[in-house]
Amino acid sequence: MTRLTWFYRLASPPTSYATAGRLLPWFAVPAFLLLAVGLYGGLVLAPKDYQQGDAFRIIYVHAPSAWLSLLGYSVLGVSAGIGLIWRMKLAHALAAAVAPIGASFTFLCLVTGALWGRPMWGAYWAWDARLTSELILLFMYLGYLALRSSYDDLQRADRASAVLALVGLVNVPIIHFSVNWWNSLHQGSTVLRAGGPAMPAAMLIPLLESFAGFTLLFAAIACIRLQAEILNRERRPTWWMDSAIKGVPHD
Amino acid sequence: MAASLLEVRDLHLWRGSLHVLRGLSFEACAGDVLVLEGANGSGKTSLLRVLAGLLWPEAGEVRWEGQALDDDRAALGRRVSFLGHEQGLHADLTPAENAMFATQLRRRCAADEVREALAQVGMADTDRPTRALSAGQRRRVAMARVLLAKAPVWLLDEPWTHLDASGVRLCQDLIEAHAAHGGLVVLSAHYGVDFKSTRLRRLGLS
Amino acid sequence: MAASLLEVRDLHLWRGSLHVLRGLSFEACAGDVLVLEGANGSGKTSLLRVLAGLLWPEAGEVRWEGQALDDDRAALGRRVSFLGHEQGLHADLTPAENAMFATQLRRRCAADEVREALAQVGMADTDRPTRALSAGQRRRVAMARVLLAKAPVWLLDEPWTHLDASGVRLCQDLIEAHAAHGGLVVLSAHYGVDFKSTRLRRLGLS
Amino acid sequence: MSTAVTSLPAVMALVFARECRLAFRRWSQLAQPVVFFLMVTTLFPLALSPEPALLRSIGPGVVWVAAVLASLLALESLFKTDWDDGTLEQWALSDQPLAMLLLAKVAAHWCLSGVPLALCAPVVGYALGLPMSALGTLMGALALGSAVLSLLGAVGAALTLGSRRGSVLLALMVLPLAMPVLIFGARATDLAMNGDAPDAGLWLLAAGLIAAISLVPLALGAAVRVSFE
Amino acid sequence: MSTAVTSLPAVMALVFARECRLAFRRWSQLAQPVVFFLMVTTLFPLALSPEPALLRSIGPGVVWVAAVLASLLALESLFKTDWDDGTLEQWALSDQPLAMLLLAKVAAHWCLSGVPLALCAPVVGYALGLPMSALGTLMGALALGSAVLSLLGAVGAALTLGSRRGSVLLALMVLPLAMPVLIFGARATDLAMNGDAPDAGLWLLAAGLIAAISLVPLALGAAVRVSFE
Ligand code: HEM
Ligand SMILES: Nc1ncnc2c1ncn2[C@@H]1O[C@H](COP(=O)(O)OP(=O)(O)OP(=O)(O)O)[C@@H](O)[C@H]1O
Ligand SMILES: Nc1ncnc2c1ncn2[C@@H]1O[C@H](COP(=O)(O)OP(=O)(O)OP(=O)(O)O)[C@@H](O)[C@H]1O
Ligand SMILES: [Mg+2]
Ligand SMILES: [Mg+2]
Repeated sequence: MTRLTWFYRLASPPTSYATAGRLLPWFAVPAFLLLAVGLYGGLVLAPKDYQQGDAFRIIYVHAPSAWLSLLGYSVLGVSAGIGLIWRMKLAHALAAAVAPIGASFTFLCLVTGALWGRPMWGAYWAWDARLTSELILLFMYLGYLALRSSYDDLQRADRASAVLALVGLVNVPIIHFSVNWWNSLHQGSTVLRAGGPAMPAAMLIPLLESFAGFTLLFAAIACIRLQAEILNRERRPTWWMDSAIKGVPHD
Repeated sequence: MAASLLEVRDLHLWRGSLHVLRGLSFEACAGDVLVLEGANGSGKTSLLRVLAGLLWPEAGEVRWEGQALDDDRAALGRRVSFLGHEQGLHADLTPAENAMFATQLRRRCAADEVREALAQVGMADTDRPTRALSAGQRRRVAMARVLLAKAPVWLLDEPWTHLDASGVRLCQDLIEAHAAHGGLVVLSAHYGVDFKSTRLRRLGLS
Repeated sequence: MAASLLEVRDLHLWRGSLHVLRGLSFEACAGDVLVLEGANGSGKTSLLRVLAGLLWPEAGEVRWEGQALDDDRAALGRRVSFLGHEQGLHADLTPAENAMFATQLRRRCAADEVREALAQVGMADTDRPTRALSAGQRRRVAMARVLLAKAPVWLLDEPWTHLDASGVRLCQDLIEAHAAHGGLVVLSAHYGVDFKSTRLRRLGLS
Repeated sequence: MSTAVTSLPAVMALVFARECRLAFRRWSQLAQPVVFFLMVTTLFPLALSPEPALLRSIGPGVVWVAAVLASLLALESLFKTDWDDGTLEQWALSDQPLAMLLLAKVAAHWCLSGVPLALCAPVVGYALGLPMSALGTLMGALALGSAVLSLLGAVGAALTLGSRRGSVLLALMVLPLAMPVLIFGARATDLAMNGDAPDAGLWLLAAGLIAAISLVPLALGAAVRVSFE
Repeated sequence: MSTAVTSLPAVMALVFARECRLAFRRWSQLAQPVVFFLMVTTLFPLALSPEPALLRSIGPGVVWVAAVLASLLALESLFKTDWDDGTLEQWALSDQPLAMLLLAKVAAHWCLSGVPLALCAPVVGYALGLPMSALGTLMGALALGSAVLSLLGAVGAALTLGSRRGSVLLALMVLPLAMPVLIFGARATDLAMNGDAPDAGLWLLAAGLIAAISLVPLALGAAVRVSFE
């Protein structure tokens, strides 16, 4: 057990609260820079797509949010699992912090996709595989959030929703795979595919920048929400008053 | 005196934002009848549920025969018989069916034995479903379940709720006998714990 | 003495195939505290539910101020406040919300009044939902509900279940005071009915 | 001990407010019927095929079946908690007619599940490819239809409370009564989709609603009283 | 005080037998899912148009959606009574692993609701115009699929135990997880209907069942333990 002391120290509320605070600027500042550059490059500088015209520019929001919707659920599931198995409050706090962010990005992906679908396919919605699986992912987030909110007691909410998140985590790939088997008309992978990306650099580089930017933004929001969740869970919150005054946490 | 069967060290328990148990420590040996006393909301039920492994304390430890609670759940189950505020009886089953099932979860058991235990608590020949019993009759059946489990440790939360005077006396006798045979009884009660016994020990919660 | 407020004549009640009340007759006047006594399963709960109009007797009659039970249900509702084995509190509402709602079903009522009644039973500042209360705390809230109803008749089924000693005394005082103000209290209890009162009358069921 | 007795409408408003408070305590409960409805409609393209033409042709039916199921599922435990904890007993012992209190409870339930359902029906209808012109009718018909369904379903829920023999039989008798609602509703939507006037169906639904409001409370009150014994 | 401890299989058989006894005591609950299933499938021809060609083409999907919803409905109160009256607490305190006792309970539930559902599926399928050759596949796929659904749904039911519940919450949690079952099952039935080999879908369902049997009990046990706190 002694080898894990650093781990438990990190997991203690004062330390993790301070750590999240310290990490925040390291996420937030590059996030804004990358997003500024990436979105400018994508929305203004990049050339029009020869098929889709300006409509394609929505990809700079759409694709990163699709990625973050999945990343969010993975973080959610893994940290919920850690919290459940090792009875670690910090992990539960992280899961609780990440869930609404992931849900928002899922929603954003659906909205941008729908807006894109209108010019491309002539309808806001079609029952295509990836669309459907993204919609199901949103339902899974909503189920998780609804279960959390149906408990009064944070500790119980943590543990109950962690079970759901874990079951969900096992199911995400199965759902993805099954829905794909069912039907597909959505655009294939253009970035992550064998043989390298099929996209001119002027389009690709801003896309990569906005991927990185949105991911860092995700991390930055997660830090802020994590701090709030830690305070929420703390029964003796005197230490954070101290650290607010002295600027140093003590445990 | 034997080594302590149950050891509680510096137990801290929160329920929601309420710090209910604040550093509770005590021991109990085989043969003891430990009575938890305290006003409404002082944490008797909570403590019993911690001892039974149904609630997790935030800090401190509970050891049964030196073993921590989470080391071996099955051993805990073999050791403890629990009677909470709820009876643990299915409303659609008869007393005999209920008692039989609960007992068979733990050990083989013949119908005779069940009948005998039910007779002991005065519920011998009721073959209505439990929902058609009065409140006190249900409590009696639950007590029969505790008897039948033949566990060395009884955790009883206000065992005489709804019982009439003769029922209370009956339960007191059963508890006495269990302790005399080397069992440990931890119970909470607001009244009826003034019975003569050399084994009675009290633990005040506040 | 005033004319009898409650009159029961030759009441017969079966529950399932069990003949529980066999030709029961009694009267009670304003100012009485009528204690139903009897072993477990003797029919106390059943009788109280008959008086409240929740169970229908097979034969005999129950008259409140000379009116038969089924003549005017609304009048019965205005007259009677009932506390059964169940508390009648919604687990997701706070004590204040529960008490407020139950009272407003009967009469207009201010938040102050509710707060006062809750303080009287020692549950002043708990704003957790009822599910997060201890058993005795819930019973206290239920008692506050009875107080607030301001009905002339109280029907209380084992009112001190789960209550600690101070809670029992408190309830006894409330009952005394209610009777002294011209109310009628019919209650069942297995203990705690030895309090001094000139108004106490007992009715044995068997 | 005379006290100002509250009037029946005031008490019904009280019951209504209590239900809303219980629902609003958590936003999620409010959103749930809607999400559920969306989810059930998602089941269909997945189980059938995603072909737009096929989906459009079965669209009204799918929306209606999903709506019926959503109301039924939400109703199942309508009275259960209040019965278990003795609250319904208290209602029966208040000086207000039990039937009307129960009616208020059902009304709240409809506002909190039926109305959101009707409001989001156009979205679902759109996703299934119904033409814009039919969405208004769909919404209106669903609002009326879900009210009738809530009332009928409540009787079923009340009948199953005390687990009396035969309650299932009665519950099974309630369900067939839901069929006409479904038929009129789906037919009205279908007509609107093809550009015809859907009035007949809507009027029939409205008539059904009035009949249900006048008859159901009595049945509800009786069913709940039986469950106490 | 040494006593003969019963073995795990014996105890699971005991739990199974208890569930069956309870179910037969309340035949109402036994019949409910099947009746619901039959009703939902009748709703469709009513809500859509009864054209045989259309019905046949949507037949497999309809049967599957109805089956998914029927199992969900039946699961709502799977653990409720035993939780309320403290029985689950007693299970957790026996010396047998709680997860396995719960698994036995779910197995009994499947036998009492999933199997009857699968058994009456051919009738429903026939009524919807499915060819005889597809009915066997339909039945097999439904038997497998409803087992997976029971397991998934049980986790959901266990998770709502300690919370302010709503049946809709259960659906919200379980339906997304149920989608793969729906897809595989409906696809297998579809293939069989068109004379193709439905093996792939059936194998996938079987694989899903094995995975669920090995993973779900752990989740169930954890969920029930949380509810005690
Ligand atoms: C509501 C509608 C939509 C949803 C829910 C949706 C969902 C998704 C998801 C989940 C991804 C990530 C998938 C992956 O990486 O495997 C994605 C990526 C993408 N989507 Fe959509 N989409 C929608 C509409 C559209 C439309 C209309 C277009 C354009 C015709 C489009 C084009 C793309 C592109 C180009 C990518 C990036 C693919 C890659 O580089 O990997 N999407 N979308
Ligand atoms: N789920 C919960 N969430 C928050 N607080 C709770 C919860 N359950 C109980 N409490 C509170 O914890 C305290 C201890 O409760 P507990 O049930 O252990 O008391 P008790 O001693 O058994 O009381 P009683 O004599 O009334 O049964 C009480 O003040 C109660 O209000
Ligand atoms: N629904 C029912 N069907 C059949 N018999 C019943 C039913 N309910 C109660 N009984 C029986 O009726 C008798 C009276 O029950 P009742 O609940 O009135 O007793 P009680 O005096 O309140 O007992 P207690 O002190 O245990 O609360 C009991 O013998 C009981 O078994
Ligand atoms: Mg207690
Ligand atoms: Mg009684």
